[in-house]
Amino acid sequence: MGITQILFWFLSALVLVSAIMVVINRHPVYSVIWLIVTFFGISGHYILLNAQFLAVVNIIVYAGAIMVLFLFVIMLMNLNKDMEPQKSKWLKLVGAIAGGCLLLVLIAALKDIDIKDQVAETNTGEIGLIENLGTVLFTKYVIPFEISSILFLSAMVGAVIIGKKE
Amino acid sequence: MPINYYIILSITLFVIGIVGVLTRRNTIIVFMCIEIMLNAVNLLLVAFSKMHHLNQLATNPTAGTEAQLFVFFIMVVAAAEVSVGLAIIVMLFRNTHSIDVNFLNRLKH
Amino acid sequence: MNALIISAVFGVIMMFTGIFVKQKPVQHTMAIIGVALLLLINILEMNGIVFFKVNTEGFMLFDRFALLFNSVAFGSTLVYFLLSARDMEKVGHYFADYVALIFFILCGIVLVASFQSLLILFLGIEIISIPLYILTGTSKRNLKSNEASLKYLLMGAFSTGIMLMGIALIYGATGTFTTRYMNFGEGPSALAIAGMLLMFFSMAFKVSAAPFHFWTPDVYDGSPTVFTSFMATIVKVAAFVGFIRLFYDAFGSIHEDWKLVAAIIAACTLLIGNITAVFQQSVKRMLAYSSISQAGFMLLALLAFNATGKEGIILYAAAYSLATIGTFAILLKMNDHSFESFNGFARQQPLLAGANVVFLLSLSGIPLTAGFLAKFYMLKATLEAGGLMWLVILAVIMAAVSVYYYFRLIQAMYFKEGDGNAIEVSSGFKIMLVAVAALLIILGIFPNLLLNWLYF
Amino acid sequence: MNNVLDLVWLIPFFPLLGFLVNGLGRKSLSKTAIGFIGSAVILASFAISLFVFMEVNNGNTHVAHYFNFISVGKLNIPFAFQVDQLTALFLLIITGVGFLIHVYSTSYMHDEPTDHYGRYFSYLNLFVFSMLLLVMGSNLVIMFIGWEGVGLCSYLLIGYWFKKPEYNKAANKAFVMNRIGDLAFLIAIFWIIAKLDTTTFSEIFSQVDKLSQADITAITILLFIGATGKSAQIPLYTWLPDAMAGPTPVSALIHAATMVTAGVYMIARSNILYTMASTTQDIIAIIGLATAVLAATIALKQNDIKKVLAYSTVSQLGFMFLALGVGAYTAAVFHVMTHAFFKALLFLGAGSVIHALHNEQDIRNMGGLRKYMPVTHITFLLGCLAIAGVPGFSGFFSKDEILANTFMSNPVLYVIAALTALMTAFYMFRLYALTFLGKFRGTANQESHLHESPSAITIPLIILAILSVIGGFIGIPEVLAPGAHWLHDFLAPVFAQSTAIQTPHHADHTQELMMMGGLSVLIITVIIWAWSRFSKYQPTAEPETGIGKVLENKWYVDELYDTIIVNPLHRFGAFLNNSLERSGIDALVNGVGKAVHYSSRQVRWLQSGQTGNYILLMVVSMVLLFVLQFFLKK
Amino acid sequence: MVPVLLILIPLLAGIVSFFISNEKTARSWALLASLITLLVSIFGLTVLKDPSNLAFETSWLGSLGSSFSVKLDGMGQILCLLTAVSYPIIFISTWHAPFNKANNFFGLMLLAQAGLMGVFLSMDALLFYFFWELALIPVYFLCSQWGGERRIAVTFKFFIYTFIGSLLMLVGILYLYSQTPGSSFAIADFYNINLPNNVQSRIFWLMFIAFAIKMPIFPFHTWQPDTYEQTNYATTMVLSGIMVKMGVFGLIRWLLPVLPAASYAWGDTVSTLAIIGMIYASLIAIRQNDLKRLVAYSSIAHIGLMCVAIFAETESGMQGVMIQMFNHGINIIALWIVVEIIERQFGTRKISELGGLAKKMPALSILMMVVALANIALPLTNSFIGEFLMFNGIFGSTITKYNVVFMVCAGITIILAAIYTLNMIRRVFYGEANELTANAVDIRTNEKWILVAVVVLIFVLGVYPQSMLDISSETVNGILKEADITPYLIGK
Repeated sequence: MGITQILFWFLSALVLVSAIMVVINRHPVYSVIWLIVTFFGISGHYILLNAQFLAVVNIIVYAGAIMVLFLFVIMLMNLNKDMEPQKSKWLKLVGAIAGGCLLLVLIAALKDIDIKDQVAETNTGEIGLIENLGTVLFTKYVIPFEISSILFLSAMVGAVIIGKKE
Repeated sequence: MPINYYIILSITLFVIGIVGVLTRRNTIIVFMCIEIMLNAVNLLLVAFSKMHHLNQLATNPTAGTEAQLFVFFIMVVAAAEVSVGLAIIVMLFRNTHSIDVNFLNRLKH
Repeated sequence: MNALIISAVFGVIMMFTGIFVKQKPVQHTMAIIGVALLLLINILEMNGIVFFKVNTEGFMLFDRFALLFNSVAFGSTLVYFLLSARDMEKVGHYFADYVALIFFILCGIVLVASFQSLLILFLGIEIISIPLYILTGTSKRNLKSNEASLKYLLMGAFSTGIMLMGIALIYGATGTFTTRYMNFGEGPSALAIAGMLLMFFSMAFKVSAAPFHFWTPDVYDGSPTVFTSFMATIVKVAAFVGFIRLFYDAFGSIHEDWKLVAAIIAACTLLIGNITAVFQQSVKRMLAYSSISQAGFMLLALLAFNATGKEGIILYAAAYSLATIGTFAILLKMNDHSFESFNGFARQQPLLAGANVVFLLSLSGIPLTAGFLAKFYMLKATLEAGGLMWLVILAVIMAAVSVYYYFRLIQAMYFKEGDGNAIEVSSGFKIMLVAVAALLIILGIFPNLLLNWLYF
Repeated sequence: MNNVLDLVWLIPFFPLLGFLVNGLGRKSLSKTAIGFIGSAVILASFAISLFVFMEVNNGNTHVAHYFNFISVGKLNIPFAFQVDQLTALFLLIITGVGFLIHVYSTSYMHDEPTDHYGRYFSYLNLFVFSMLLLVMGSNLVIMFIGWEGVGLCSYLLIGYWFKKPEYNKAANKAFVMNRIGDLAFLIAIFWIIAKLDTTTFSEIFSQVDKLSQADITAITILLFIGATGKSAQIPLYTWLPDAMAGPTPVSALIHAATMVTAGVYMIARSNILYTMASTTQDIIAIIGLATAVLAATIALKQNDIKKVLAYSTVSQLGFMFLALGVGAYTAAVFHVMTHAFFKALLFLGAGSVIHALHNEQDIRNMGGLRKYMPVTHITFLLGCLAIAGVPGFSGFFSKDEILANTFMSNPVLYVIAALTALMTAFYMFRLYALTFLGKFRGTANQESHLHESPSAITIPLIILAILSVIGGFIGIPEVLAPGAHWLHDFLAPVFAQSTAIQTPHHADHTQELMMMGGLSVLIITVIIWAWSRFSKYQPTAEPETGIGKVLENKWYVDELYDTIIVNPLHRFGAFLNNSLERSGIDALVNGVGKAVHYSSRQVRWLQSGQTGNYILLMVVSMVLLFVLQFFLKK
Repeated sequence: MVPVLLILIPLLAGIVSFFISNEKTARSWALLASLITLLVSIFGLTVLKDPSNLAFETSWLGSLGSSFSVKLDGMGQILCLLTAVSYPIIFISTWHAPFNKANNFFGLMLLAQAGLMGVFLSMDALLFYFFWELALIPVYFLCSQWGGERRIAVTFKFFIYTFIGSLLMLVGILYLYSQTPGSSFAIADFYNINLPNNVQSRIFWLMFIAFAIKMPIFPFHTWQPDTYEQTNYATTMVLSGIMVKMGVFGLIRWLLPVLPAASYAWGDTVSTLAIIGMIYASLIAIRQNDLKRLVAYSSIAHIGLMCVAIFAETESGMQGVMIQMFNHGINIIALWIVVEIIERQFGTRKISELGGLAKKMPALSILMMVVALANIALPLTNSFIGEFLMFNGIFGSTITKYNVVFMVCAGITIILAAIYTLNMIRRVFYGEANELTANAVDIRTNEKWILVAVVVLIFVLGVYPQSMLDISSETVNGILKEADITPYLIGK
């Protein structure tokens, strides 16, 4: 078991555990913190897969910007107390069972796929580098890139409309 | 790493997100769980990207790039969505002083 | 492509108009000019006159189907603006911004109608969805509007997650996002099937097909009515066109694998949409359920997987959008949304009532209206697909059920005595409404006026 | 127009004209004009009928074809009249007796308001028109038109006094019972069409050999059922006594002289079919005789003057059918003729009595009218003698011929028939005696108004009386005067086909004479007995008991029909209307609507308003669909 | 040209009528339009008999394989004539009936006429369906807006019921269309489809139910008495006089020749249903106390007979149906006129509350008598011809083993018809007048003359039916040829 494997298992365990913590933690702020841990774990995976650009973006955008936004909103609402009313146990159970079933079904369906023995290249492979991705993004992918600007515009307008006091 | 591991990891993560959506009442946490789902997808896409890259190395050296760019766009969209979403949550909170999902039941039947 | 650019540009223009031009009539006119221009440009493009030639790198394909649908969408939007723009002003202070958002949504619609890559589909859907979350919540003091907005957001984001997982799995199976390169081989792998199903579910969510329809009644009911009108019509049929494009282009080769699921979902949608609508006491909510039931019919086009289905969906889009926009335009003038408020309406506003009857007849699929031919195409397509007689019969029985709730409105307008619920409408509105009704009838008699565009 | 007989359309045309003129002009014309028109048109028809009769007697029989009534595919039904010996004879009877009755009516109905008077005559004319169509039709369909037409007129005239509910009920009963027969008649027509593609008599009779025995039996039985309706045979006879609700001249014309003999005419017309269907003949003979007996027994105990006559009519009709059943077609037609004379006479006489007594019909309240109404009395007596079959009178000849033929066919039937003839004599003279002999038993007021009827009434009586007396001489039996049976010779061409295949059996003359004589003696004895017994009749308050009560209540047949047919029908209708229709079928239809409504109410609970639930439901559906797709689908 | 005019005149006149504000003008306009239509229809039978005038075809929905193809064949002639004749009768007889918003009323009436004409003239399945619904929608509005207390609910039931039927028919049409060689809706192509028997059976029921509801055939009939009871008279006349013929017509033109094997296979079942319905309706009619419901049930019985006669597939039966469709139409309209007069005068339709009208209203009584006699098919009235031919056809049918049983069971209804009709006459017209009817006045001139006209028609057709039989004989033979099941039997 090489270092890659060890890292993979460690990061996977980290991601899953922290994700579960996000779900089961009653305190919103703790949940946010655990979510950030999850994101870091995933970024670790990206690095493992030699997708450095995404790893960086993930940390900057998600763990940095988005999670701060979340935290900020939670603080703004003063929700740091444990004030979340809990769903009834039954509903929780049913929700967990439904999710479990989905997991079971998906895994049962996908466990024997024909590509299961193919390998995702780790450590090597140049495509994940900023240089390569940037070239493609600004040549071939320029149109989606421009289009995403429309998305941002609309999100901006929207946030303004919604956020502005009347 | 065998791609199967990534598939199972991602799906598990994805389902954890779904379970979170199903079991939590706090709107913000629900929203965060959706982010977990998106991240599961991102991870899977990157893994597939590297898998296809490896498979098609001979014929197409840039194979797999599109998936990583897709992940980039997902992040972009997620950011936009979060900004709008949080704005809406704040607006609701201003009106009702609650972000309990179960509280949203004026509209029914 | 031109329409996409113009639409985005107009979105920006409207944003600035909102800041610099405070006169509502000017904003109003700008909006109408914008859509009219869009429509014009699009029609020109259909006729081969292209102003900006853009290399889309295979991300999009502006074929006749896409362009024709764009025209229908722009045309419907024009009608929508003409009929309901004034009501938009009543929702909040940001008329120009609402219009800007609608222009952005139109961008999304163009994308969804013409995508060749799942990336564009995803972006298109998000460009449609995000402004809609906002428009739903624009009535900021209205708790129902807030609630609808948040519900829509949560469920929409959830379904986005589902869709992305689907896209990821499909990418894993095929190694590409481009629909026409997708190759599933002889027996599609479980990965592909799972991805395809997940995409199916999320698209079903977007078009509010049962059992993924739950958001629809609540969101449509909670939104400001004027935006419900837009959401329930143009946006919904756009989602359908995207749905059809996706499953015809990308998953056409594994048609047999999604036929059954599609049939079940269509049947569920027809059943739930129609049956639930029967009991509704509010016209607005009834129309929400009716949009679900109409989605059930449109799903038949998807299911049929043939040229008739594609033709039919265009006609259905036009017929359904125009009729629903018209009905909503009248509903917007009413003081409340109950059936009772329509009592005696015919006596008071014979012209509006008459037009409304045409809309409702079209929605219920009575001959001589476009709605009939639209349904007719759906049934025809399904029969041509073969082996789905049961679904066709279910569909027609549900169409008869739909008559029940549409005609309740007619009964209220014509046969019940009302206490006058006096409403004021301009004569321009009346003329416009009658024109829309006439258009529905013309399309109902000569559908080829529209459908011929698909071919020559 | 190559045959003078093409003009026969004039015969029904005149009554039709009279119907239209009287019907439309009933408010503007005077009573005199109405009566005149009504009678004159019949007289005109009678005159033409006489002419036709002469022509026919000279051997000129003809089918006058006017236009295609119905022509569909191979079936062609022309509107055509056939004139032959049988028709000619009936034409004379109908127009002749009809004319007399019209004349009689001008006086009898004179108290009616003018428009009703007009209505009456127009109905009467319409009846004659229909009856003429019936006997002149050259095919079954034209005959059927007349057949139903006379039924309609009978209905209209029975219910002529429409203000009396029970009269209307009687009218309805008559119509409906006739309809039952008519249905059978129709089926017979269809049967013939199905086999032979024609309804024209000549074509049917020339192709009888194409019909199988079963076909013939079925057709003849069906036609006979039709006849039982029209001619009041068991089981459809009960309408006729009730039909006495109509004005008396109507009873005379329709329910005695003409319409009710339509069945006889029809069977005589299609004699060849019956001759070939021995089973049917047996049935007819038995039913005819049974009807004769049944009606005679009932007549014994009836107290209404018209009811007695009505049952007597039924009984006489039974005799005619008996004759038909034993293949004695001539005898049947003969009896039709003589019966037309004497029964019309009796009815008209009864009418005269009723008229004089101001609508008193109960013979227990009459008596002693002899001295007040001499003409009526004498003519009535002659009628009674004729119907009783006293030698020399017309009834004797015709009845004797029937009995003789019956005897040759089956002696048992003969005995019963002879007994019935005795009963006839008894109840007729009971009637006569109660009415005309003894002392008047009515009120003083009635007595003071008693008078002989006017000449418009008495003259027809006299004419009919003469005919009743001498009418029999056209058919003197072989035993008394060989070769003197004019009627037999006259009608021979009509029955030629049957005669050819009938086995001729001649009883020995002595035996026949003995029977004739013996029976005559018995009849006279019975007459004397009845005469003496009832001329001293005193009304008693004691109700009838035992068999008398049963007879007085007509064997309870009406009650039986009510119990087993009419009431169940009504109850079943009520059940269908109240239960099955409302709570069954319609409830089912409404139930579907309610079910949709109900499920709508229930399904909308799914729309709980809780986002969590929505997503849960979505996830569950996804799981289910995945399971379906991956694990269940083949 | 004639068929186009027959559709266009009422259509345009109807649209114009909506814009006439004056009630009298609207009435006169509608009457004028209907008279012109009648004239055109008569011209079509006489001076313009040339086949080139009687057919019209132009492309319409080319891509769908449907064309605007209308033709006035024998059956069309009869039914268009019925429609054309009925409308003036209806308009004149209801001349004095008050209609709130008369312009709308007459506009809808004329639109319905256009739809009916279209149904009878279409030679294209899609066009047929179009007109089928076009006829229904105005009637829905007519019934719902002008009528009795429960009209809205009752009409709604009727509408949905009929609509389900027509949609099922649409599915059937669509299926057949998909089976035509060149994807065409033309009737000629429909006649040429050769489907396997089991498929035919399925399509047969889809389409039959539509027609069965319209006619109506037991057990799909329950909408009818309620609707007739609640609807205004003019509309009831259209409904019962003409619209029910759409079902009969549909059977003859679109079912029997298109699906011969299924019609053969299911003929007995359908006939049995129809006969059960006939007897059932007659028995109920005997117990009816409401004049309108009585007429309604009587109509069910009469229509049932037509259905049986159609499935007997004989020339005689079919010709009987043709002429009877016309007869039933005018007879029942006359019956409604009479019932309307009674209800208007006495405010009730309850038989038990009436009585003695003959004394007070002699003209009405006599006319009613004639109509009632026609209703029970007395010879020399028009119905006799129809029923005679139909019964004969049923009896002579060679495609069913049960022809005799059918004929006899169906024949029972002529007895039952006599019972309920005459009972009704007896209880309403005869007897002594009661306090309600004591002050009755006889009918108005317009009603009198229109009834006289109907009565004349009744007799003319009863005495010289050949004039009408000649019109339809060619069509009937053509249809029977298409419906011939011999090829299928050989196949077995």
